[in-house]
Amino acid sequence: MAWLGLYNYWVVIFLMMAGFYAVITRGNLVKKIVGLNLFQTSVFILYISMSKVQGGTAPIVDNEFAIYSNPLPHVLILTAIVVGVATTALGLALVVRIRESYGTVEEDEIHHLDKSF
Amino acid sequence: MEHLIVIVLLSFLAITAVAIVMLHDLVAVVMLFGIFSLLSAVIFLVLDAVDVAFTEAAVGAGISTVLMLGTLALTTPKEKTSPRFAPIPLLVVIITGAALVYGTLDMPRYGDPTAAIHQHVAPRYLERAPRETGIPNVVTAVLASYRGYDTLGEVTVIFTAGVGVMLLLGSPRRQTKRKRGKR
Amino acid sequence: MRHHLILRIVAKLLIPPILLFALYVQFHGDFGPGGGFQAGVIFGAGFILYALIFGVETAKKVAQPEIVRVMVAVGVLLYGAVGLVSLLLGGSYLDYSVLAHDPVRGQHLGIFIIELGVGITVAAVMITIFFTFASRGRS
Amino acid sequence: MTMAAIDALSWVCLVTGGFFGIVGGIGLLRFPDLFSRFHAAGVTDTLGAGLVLIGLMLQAGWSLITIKLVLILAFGLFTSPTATHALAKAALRGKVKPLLRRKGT
Amino acid sequence: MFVAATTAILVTMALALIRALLGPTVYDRVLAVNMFGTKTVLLIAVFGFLTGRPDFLDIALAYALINFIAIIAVLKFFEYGDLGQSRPSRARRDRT
Amino acid sequence: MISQHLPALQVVIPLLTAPVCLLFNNARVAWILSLVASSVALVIAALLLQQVLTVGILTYEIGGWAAPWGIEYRIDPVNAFVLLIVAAIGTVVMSFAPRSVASEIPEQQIALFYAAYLLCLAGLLGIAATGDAFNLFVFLEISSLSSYVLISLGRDRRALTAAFQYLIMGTIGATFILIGVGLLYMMTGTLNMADLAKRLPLVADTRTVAAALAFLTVGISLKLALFPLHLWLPNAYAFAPSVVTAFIAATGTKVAVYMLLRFLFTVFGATLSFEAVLLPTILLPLSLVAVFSASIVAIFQDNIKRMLAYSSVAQIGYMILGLSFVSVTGLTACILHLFNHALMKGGLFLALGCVVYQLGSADISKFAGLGRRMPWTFAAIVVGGLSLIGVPLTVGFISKWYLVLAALESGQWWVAVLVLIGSLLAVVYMWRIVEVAFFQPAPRQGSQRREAPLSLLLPTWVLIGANIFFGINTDLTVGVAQRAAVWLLGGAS
Repeated sequence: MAWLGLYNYWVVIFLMMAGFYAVITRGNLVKKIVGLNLFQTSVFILYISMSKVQGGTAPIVDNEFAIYSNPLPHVLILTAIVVGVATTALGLALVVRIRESYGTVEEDEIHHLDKSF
Repeated sequence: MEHLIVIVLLSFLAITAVAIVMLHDLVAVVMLFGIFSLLSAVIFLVLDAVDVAFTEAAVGAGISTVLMLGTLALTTPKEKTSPRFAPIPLLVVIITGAALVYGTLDMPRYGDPTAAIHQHVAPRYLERAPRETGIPNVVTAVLASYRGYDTLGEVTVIFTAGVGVMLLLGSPRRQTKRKRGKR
Repeated sequence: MRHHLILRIVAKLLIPPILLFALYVQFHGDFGPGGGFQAGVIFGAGFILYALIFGVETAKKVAQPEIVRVMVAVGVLLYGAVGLVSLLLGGSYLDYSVLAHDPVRGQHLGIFIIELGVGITVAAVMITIFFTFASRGRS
Repeated sequence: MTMAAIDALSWVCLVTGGFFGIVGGIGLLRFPDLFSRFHAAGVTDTLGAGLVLIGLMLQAGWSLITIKLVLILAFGLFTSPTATHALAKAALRGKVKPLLRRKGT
Repeated sequence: MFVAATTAILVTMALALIRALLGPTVYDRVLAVNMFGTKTVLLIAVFGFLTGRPDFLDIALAYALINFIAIIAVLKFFEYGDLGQSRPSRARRDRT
Repeated sequence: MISQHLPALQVVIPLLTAPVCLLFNNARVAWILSLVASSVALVIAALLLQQVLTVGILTYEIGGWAAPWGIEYRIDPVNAFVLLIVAAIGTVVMSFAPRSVASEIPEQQIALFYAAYLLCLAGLLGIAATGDAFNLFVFLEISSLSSYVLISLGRDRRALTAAFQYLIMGTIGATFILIGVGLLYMMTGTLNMADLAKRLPLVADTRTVAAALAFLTVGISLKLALFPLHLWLPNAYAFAPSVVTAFIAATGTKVAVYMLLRFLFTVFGATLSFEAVLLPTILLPLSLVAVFSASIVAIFQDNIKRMLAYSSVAQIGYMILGLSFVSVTGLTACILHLFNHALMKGGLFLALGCVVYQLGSADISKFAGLGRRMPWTFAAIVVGGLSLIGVPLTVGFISKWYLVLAALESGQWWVAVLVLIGSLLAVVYMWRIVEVAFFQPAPRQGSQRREAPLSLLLPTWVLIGANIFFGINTDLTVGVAQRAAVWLLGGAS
């Protein structure tokens, strides 16, 4: 049963790699940004998985409960989510600008345009 | 029960992720990303991270989706299908994944209360934060006070994003090759 | 969305509760889940809904870009200023304990103000980002 | 009414709510065209969600929680049909034709 | 009993997820996402009771609101091809 | 009273000046504010370095919470030196900025531009000052996000794609760093670097820590553009506005090298990471490949900014080479080169900024005969080039000297030979500029091209002059670098 304790992590790693794969193989810039988001969100799940304590509850202190999950990863991930949104917003703004000056958001077409330029 | 929910939700997530990578209709991809975000928020909730779930809910399902749609409206909603097989990136991904799986082997088991992470810094927060800051929500206390400087950084990041978007899209576009003039 | 009469009415009904709810999240974050960031996003989302239904130009009359732009800066400055004030009162940077006579009260006050700063900046940035995306016409 | 009766009633609500949810899900999956799927999703969505929320309200008793549940229910009752309605309208304008007859009949 | 409700909601979510994956039109996907959203709200509510911390309903409430906004954004995108204007743009019609 | 708060003010002043720039929304005011903020940062950095050298390490508990629970700023000889470099380059670049920026960026965006610059500066200073692994990530993102924006503002449309590519690579790098930090936190329960260093030996032989080391190294290598991961850098440098190129080329990768030093030596400790995972066997060959491949590619570039960008990749190779010897001399060489390279690349890119200001392009075909029309600018390029090659009496020589010494010390004389051959490649690509600019006749119609204005030349020559000054007067730089190296390897400073 020992491996069951790691099952969550493995699924999360699979998710991360799916996102990572989308980032580095897809030629569409919007898809890249989505992949990046996927990758980051999965890392967040990794962090939150490690904060869980068996039998614990949310770290809002109340007299009824004694065991709480670890609040620190939550704090870190709150910050990281914000960073993720900021990156997404900037990336998408760049995509819009690229589309305006190149007329396409496909990586290979952009390369082609730059070569012939 | 919690375990079961997490496992089911994780499987949903895996299916959604694969679909996101495979699909070429970008609108569908954005919709599925919305689902991905919803699911991860529920997982955060089940894993006791309520504040994170709240944020992911507000951000992932709301803002990200809207922004991505806004971008699609300004670009194109279809990805060009390029059915080339890319062995080197795949290899990179597999190596990275293998490194992570290798790294998990010595990890404390999921939910193990004796893990180092639950022994060192966090217990002090849980014990003393409500008294020291007068706030029962330990996450808020740590976020705003103990690690308040991180949060200043967080606000700055958002501010940077605002400045960046204003710089990139704020001014009217330079090339004026509009197809539909305002007549 | 001129022909979507139902949508317009429902949106009009929904927007005030959304904004109220954002304020609730802002000020209730000490006791339950939530805080400045979530409140800011929800507040911004209220305006985004308005802009979606009634058009961005109408929304810009409500949330004027110049004011929103000032708000973007004000939130960060508010946060930073709390730090500087605590520095002037003899604590280290962002040490809220010195803000009031009683350290716990000081902490409470400090957290309240900085959460407000976070909320203001986040809401303003969300509105700004949406407006800039939405008012850019297609090429 | 005794506590046991309220409890039983809430159970009934929860179970039937869940049942309607699943029925709606099956309808969403099995119905042949978009507009009938709207029907499946829209109707049972509101009913299923409403029943589950009422079941929870009965569990919670009179408290802030119930008020929040009522709010959620009210929002759901406003937004869900509106969204479905707007979606159907968009689909019609987007030239998705309702399936008026099955093939072969 | 909450367990039964949770299971039912999870099953419904699975069904909606399959519809979202299958399509075939984008409207089907939106419908599925909408349903998924409402079921998420329910799941959060029920889960709060399951673990004995029903004060997390704030999140469900936030979801109910945010989800609606996302759906409206999608609709506007379909009908207008743009998120900002208050009337349909021509450009949208030209594209296929 | 203020003096004890210097570590916090170092970062907070530029950070809070950015929103003030936005409030005023006036190009001139924004420039003055950024210049003042950068100079104040420079003064603070100088004071901090002086304090560190006299008193020893400084710690500052932000929010008044003690170290592993709150976030701590910890200034030791290494990061005091890095802070000084970043703030100094920032100040010089800002004094160069107004004319160059006005010629490259639309008027109504200039205030925002300065706000983004200040955020980038604050982010870089924050990375250098912090003693907390997660806080480092946050400030890394502040500096990265603002540099993506700054790069995208170049006039060429390729600036947009370059910025996008950088955004993707940079975010992957940052996410890798996040994973690494997460794994470390998981095994030790702390985020404070000093605390991590104390607790890591207990779990040193676990596979999780090895994975954390791998992810951190790869993530930071993406940020510092180590050889196979450098693809974002040439375009980003080539198409960014001149001021941005000078600033980011001189500071961005340096801070990334600092991060690598910090994690490898302070957090993991020299023994753990180097004996257990044998980083030298990976980093040393990679850095040599970086030196050679990038130098050779640089020779064939027609855009001079791009040529110098490839040269930067090569120079980063030298820094990592110094690092991978794991000796005091090697680390001294690494830290010295970090400082020296900031000076020479800062100076060179500013000189190119003068050229671009007059010509509107950095293409080598336009350089013909310019040596006589813009004598001061091209004299600056020549001196900077000599420094890049490593000619005696310039700073480049000093760091190459220590690098060769470190190679000989470790008994790898062939590495020393390779370093010298690498320098010859630098001669080749710098000679191309000299040849075109001085020995080709100027085209007839380009007679209106004149020397750049004094307000651009002066800052350029401040940095170029520093190349010579620190090349002759080596007491300060070598002294500090050696103390930093000893400190990193665990000795008392």
